[in-house]
Amino acid sequence: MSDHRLALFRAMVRARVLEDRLASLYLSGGIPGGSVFLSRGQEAFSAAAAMQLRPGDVYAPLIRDQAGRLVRGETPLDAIRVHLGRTTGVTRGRDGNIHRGFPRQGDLAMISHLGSTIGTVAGWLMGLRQLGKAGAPGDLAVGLASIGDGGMNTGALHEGLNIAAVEKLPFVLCVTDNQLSYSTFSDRTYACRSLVERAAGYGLRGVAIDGTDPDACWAACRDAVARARAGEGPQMIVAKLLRLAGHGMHDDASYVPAELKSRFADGVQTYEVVLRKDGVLDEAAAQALWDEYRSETAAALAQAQAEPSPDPAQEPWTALSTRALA
Amino acid sequence: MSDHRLALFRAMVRARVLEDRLASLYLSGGIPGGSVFLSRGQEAFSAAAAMQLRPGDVYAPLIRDQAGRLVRGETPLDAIRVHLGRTTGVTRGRDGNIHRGFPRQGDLAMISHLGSTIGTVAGWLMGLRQLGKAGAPGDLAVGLASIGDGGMNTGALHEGLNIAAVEKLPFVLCVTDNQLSYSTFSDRTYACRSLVERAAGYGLRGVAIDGTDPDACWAACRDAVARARAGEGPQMIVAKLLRLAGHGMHDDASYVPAELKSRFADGVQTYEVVLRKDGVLDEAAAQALWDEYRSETAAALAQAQAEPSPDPAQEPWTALSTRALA
Amino acid sequence: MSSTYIEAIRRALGDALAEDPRVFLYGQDIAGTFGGAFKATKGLAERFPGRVLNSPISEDGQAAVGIGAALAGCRPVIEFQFADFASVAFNQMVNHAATHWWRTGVPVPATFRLPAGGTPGGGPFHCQMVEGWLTSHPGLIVVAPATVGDAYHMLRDAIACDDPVAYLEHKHLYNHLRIDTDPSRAERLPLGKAAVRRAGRDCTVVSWSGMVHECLKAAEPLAEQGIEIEVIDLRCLRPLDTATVLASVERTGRLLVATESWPFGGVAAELCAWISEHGFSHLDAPPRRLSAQDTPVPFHPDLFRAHHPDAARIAAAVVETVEF
Amino acid sequence: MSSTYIEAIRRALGDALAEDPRVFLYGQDIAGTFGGAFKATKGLAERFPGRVLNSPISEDGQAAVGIGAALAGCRPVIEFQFADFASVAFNQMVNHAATHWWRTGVPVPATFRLPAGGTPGGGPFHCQMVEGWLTSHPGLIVVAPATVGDAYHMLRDAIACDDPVAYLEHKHLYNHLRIDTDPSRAERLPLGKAAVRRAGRDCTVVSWSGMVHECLKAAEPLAEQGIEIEVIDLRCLRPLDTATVLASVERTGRLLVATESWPFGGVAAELCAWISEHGFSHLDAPPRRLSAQDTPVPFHPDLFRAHHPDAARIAAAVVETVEF
Ligand SMILES: Cc1ncc(C[n+]2csc(CCOP(=O)(O)OP(=O)(O)O)c2C)c(N)n1
Ligand SMILES: Cc1ncc(C[n+]2csc(CCOP(=O)(O)OP(=O)(O)O)c2C)c(N)n1
Ligand SMILES: [Mg+2]
Ligand SMILES: [Mg+2]
Repeated sequence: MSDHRLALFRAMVRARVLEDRLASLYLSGGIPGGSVFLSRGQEAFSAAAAMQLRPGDVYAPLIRDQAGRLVRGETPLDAIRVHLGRTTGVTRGRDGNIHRGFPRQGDLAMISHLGSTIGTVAGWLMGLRQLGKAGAPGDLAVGLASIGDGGMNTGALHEGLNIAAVEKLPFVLCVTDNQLSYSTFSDRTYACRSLVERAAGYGLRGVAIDGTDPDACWAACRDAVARARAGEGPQMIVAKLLRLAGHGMHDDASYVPAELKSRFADGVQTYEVVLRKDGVLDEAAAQALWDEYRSETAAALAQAQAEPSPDPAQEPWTALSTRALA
Repeated sequence: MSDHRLALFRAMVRARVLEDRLASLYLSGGIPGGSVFLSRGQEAFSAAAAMQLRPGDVYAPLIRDQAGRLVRGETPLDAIRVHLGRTTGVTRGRDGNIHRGFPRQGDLAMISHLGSTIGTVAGWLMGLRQLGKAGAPGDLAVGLASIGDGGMNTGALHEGLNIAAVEKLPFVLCVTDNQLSYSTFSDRTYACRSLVERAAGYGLRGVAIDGTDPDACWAACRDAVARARAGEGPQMIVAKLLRLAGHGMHDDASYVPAELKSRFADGVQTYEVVLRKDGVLDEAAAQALWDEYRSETAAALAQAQAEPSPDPAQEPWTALSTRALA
Repeated sequence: MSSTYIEAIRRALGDALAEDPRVFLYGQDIAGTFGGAFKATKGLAERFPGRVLNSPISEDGQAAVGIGAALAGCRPVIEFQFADFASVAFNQMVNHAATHWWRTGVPVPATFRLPAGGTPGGGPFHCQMVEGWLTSHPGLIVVAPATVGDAYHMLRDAIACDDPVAYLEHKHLYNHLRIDTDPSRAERLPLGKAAVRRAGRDCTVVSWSGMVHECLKAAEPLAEQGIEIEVIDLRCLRPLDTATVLASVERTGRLLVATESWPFGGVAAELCAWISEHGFSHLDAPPRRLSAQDTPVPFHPDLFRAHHPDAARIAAAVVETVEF
Repeated sequence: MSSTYIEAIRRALGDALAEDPRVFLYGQDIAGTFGGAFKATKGLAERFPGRVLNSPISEDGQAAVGIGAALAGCRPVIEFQFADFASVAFNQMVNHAATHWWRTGVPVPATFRLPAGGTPGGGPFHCQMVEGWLTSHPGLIVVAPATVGDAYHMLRDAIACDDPVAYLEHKHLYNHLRIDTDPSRAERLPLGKAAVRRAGRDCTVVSWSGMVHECLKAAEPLAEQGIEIEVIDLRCLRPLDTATVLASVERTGRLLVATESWPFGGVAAELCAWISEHGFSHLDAPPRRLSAQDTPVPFHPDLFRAHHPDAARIAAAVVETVEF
């Protein structure tokens, strides 16, 4: 029991440390792109979900899944390289920050258009079935996709999720209802009480959880992924929490009332307190853990900064992989 | 009570007679377009819904709403003119069969792309609000839109319906679940038990009814429209029935098992029996009614056939209404 | 053995399914005994159980499935019921499928089948030629076979191609075009190559899909008037085989591009602009375009015929070009 | 009073709201104190309660709302957060809004605001110029103001227009372009007219939106070399003011079209094809196009700059054209 709790906390801290560093880099002008997007307050759900996956599973993270990405094998160095637009980064400077992925390993590179990855994960799982690679019956390869309260209202989400349900795929939809799409509160984006009320309409099993409680996140994710793996069909988890940052670093989120903010503690801090109380971690171990990730991030940043930016003269400037047609 | 039942039956018969005539016209090669689409088995729900509306309301019929269209004021002559592509028709030969409407009177001219009209009705109602023409509080102008079990799975439906819910509009969605999208049974298009399970996810009030029972259709439509008018927000009615024809006249629907067909009687016939049993109608009155509509349709057809086809030389060939830019 | 255009498509799908376990078909009404709105997949669901799947009315979702399955290692073929409805899948096609290889280095070998083009009585939403907007973004290959042999080979090539391919099949050709041989034995040109369908010295007339046959029809009366046109079938619209067109214009000095599409932009404009720039000194007359009228496609057959270019109008435009 | 491009947009929205009760605004994050991703609506929600409404992330739905409200008698202005996301609303715009008047005789006076164009670091999904596909169907008016005055007047004109209008506003110009006067007093040309921004005799250089300023920048070094270019700002992309361009080419004999869009098709191809056909005998050199590279827009600023045409490349292309 405490094993996974420590691992979960480690994943949360690792993401937090990395993002804090990217945030300060943004403020000092060290990021060539438009913004840096933080997952503050959402680390637990993101990490807990990704921790249920294994090689061969499909993962479709979104904008606030730094924690899940790290769990899946991305390193801070990978993330920093992409943010700096380095040739060594997986996008080779062509794409920045959030649109990165490792599609060969089943980790999708999202496009900005929200909702678009849902049907893609469904298609991937259908493809595995076609190829006889869906996994042993009762022990299926799972597809897990993130979506926000905002993205839930896209047509793409609707079509993709419905297909996942019709095909009875081992699909897990992790809905992070952080109450905001950019500056817009969810009373302007949906009219049901909880987004979990959408599950039945697709024929999914849905659960609603407190996304600020890492243990609740863990339990729900473990259960949903296990059910999907076992062949019970698609699952939906709706985690309610609050985005504890601006939409991106360019946004001060002054539209979020202080009173609301005051009701949502920082899950990384509260979980540390809980774990220390429960004896999973003592002060020294906690300190060592933070230090470990700070050094890791510092080293990664130093390395990435020393690496080259793309050279336009080396770009082939074609969008086709077929040589004969490019 | 019997008043509306007779009126409902009349509307059903009127649509049936018209469509039967169009069908035979199609078979004899008298239709210039690709097909004729029949609403056989769906007349009751379509008519019952439209009968709740009044001038100033907004109506978005679809492919199988001949009955509702007639209730709203379209004449058989109007419908035949469009099917024949006559210049006298409301589409002036530019568009055929189902894409007709009277947008100035609040009756939308659908585009083929299913789901597209839902957000349009929502927008219309929002527009009325902006203009102060939404109606007196408690007695609002209502928007009523049709959709099929197939169209429920379009992204456009999802986005439009969600907007209607967020805006708490006096919107009524009439879902005709005829078990088929073209040749595809609904087990391949949705995975919930009944589409009414989608209502809660949008924050709508939903009811499921037996669409083969005209009295049930009437009661549900009256109630839903009354609630919307009163300001209770958007409503959904899901009527389950079976399409008793091919998708269009070009389609013999041989993919529908005989056993299934045998379980669904023709609502026009059964309602006539019921109404006669209940003393709403006697044999002579029933016969007179059918005769009346047969003559009406025959006269309309004769008139439309004598009318001119469009002359290409008279076409201005511009899609812009702004003269200076066309 | 003889084959229509639609039979060649069915044959190509069947052969691809038989030869390559990575291939599967996904689309509206394509499975069961029904076999699709145009019967392109008739019999395939029975022959290949579990590999011909009906989808809900969800074009964005269908395209997304194609992308995901392609990433999983499959060669999915996505059928849209009419090309017109691909407008709903536009984002997935141009922003997701078409950008993926460039962004990640991982290609998306999905094929999108689009029944396109006009038929009388089809109206504004069942007659569109959609290459105008499908060619607008980089990363998508767009093909439009005009012959029975190409219907077969280009579909096989589309499925074999690592990049996403939009395959525009012309509904009017489905049953109107027939050859007396096995389409898989018909001549096979590579993707990206245009075909000279008729040699001629006086004017280069370029078209694709259904319009190729109107151009060929125009050739005969023109030949009687002593005007020999060279008819080029582009076959592949993105990328364009500008070299073949340029070589022809070098000889003829004249260019007419005939299209069933709308007048603004698109492939006809691209080709005329390209040849004007790169073949300027070879042109003895203004490069011309003949397009459909600038309105949606009308329902009534009389309006429809006036909306679309045909052999007579092509011939008239050639005469004007040659007499310039 | 001075005004930036974005302030002119805000001013136009405010004036329209103030003068016409039929106007309302609908888009993502445009209401409250926030006032939109680019602050185009900042302060308007407070000034016009109930008339500036936030939408869910539902571009298809937003466009549908615009169409419905327009049919109800309003003059809705729909804001998309980035033009790139309008790909999701494509069907509603080209098949619903754009066909409606032709099909029914009832126009759809909706305005769609599209923050378009590239900014360094924006990447593939926040930098697109989208006129290539928005101009593909008949029935939609597409405008792209390049000046602060046009940003104001063309938005007012778009809202006043009975037909649906896609209004492409360039994100790079938002805060980089400023005039020292009240934009509503700036010169007002009618919709559909191009503007000659600089007179010249040697070469006609046509562009729109952000690229107009690169053309003007190129004019100075060229003038020092003795080459006087005539810079035309199209302003309106659909319909195109071909008459103004033709008149210029008649005088200069040369044409260069510079665009931030991709190389294939679209407005640049349309214009070159049109001028080649209708101005053939006036052309002393091949009509040329200068476009962005044929890939998605890259994220890294160095790649971004190499992807987009700029004044230096425009000048070089002019020299080649003039020396032809
Ligand atoms: C289709 C689409 N429209 C608009 C946007 C612009 N956009 C990016 S993130 C965002 C808010 C997303 O809200 P939500 O889905 O709740 O995720 P969160 O940011 O809260 O994690 C918006 C509107 C987009 N990415 N995609
Ligand atoms: C977006 C879209 N895709 C495909 C079609 C083609 N199509 C026309 S009707 C139809 C079946 C519709 O089924 P349903 O919505 O259940 O209505 P029904 O025909 O049963 O009345 C299809 C697939 C369409 N009209 N729109
Ligand atoms: Mg959110
Ligand atoms: Mg149905």
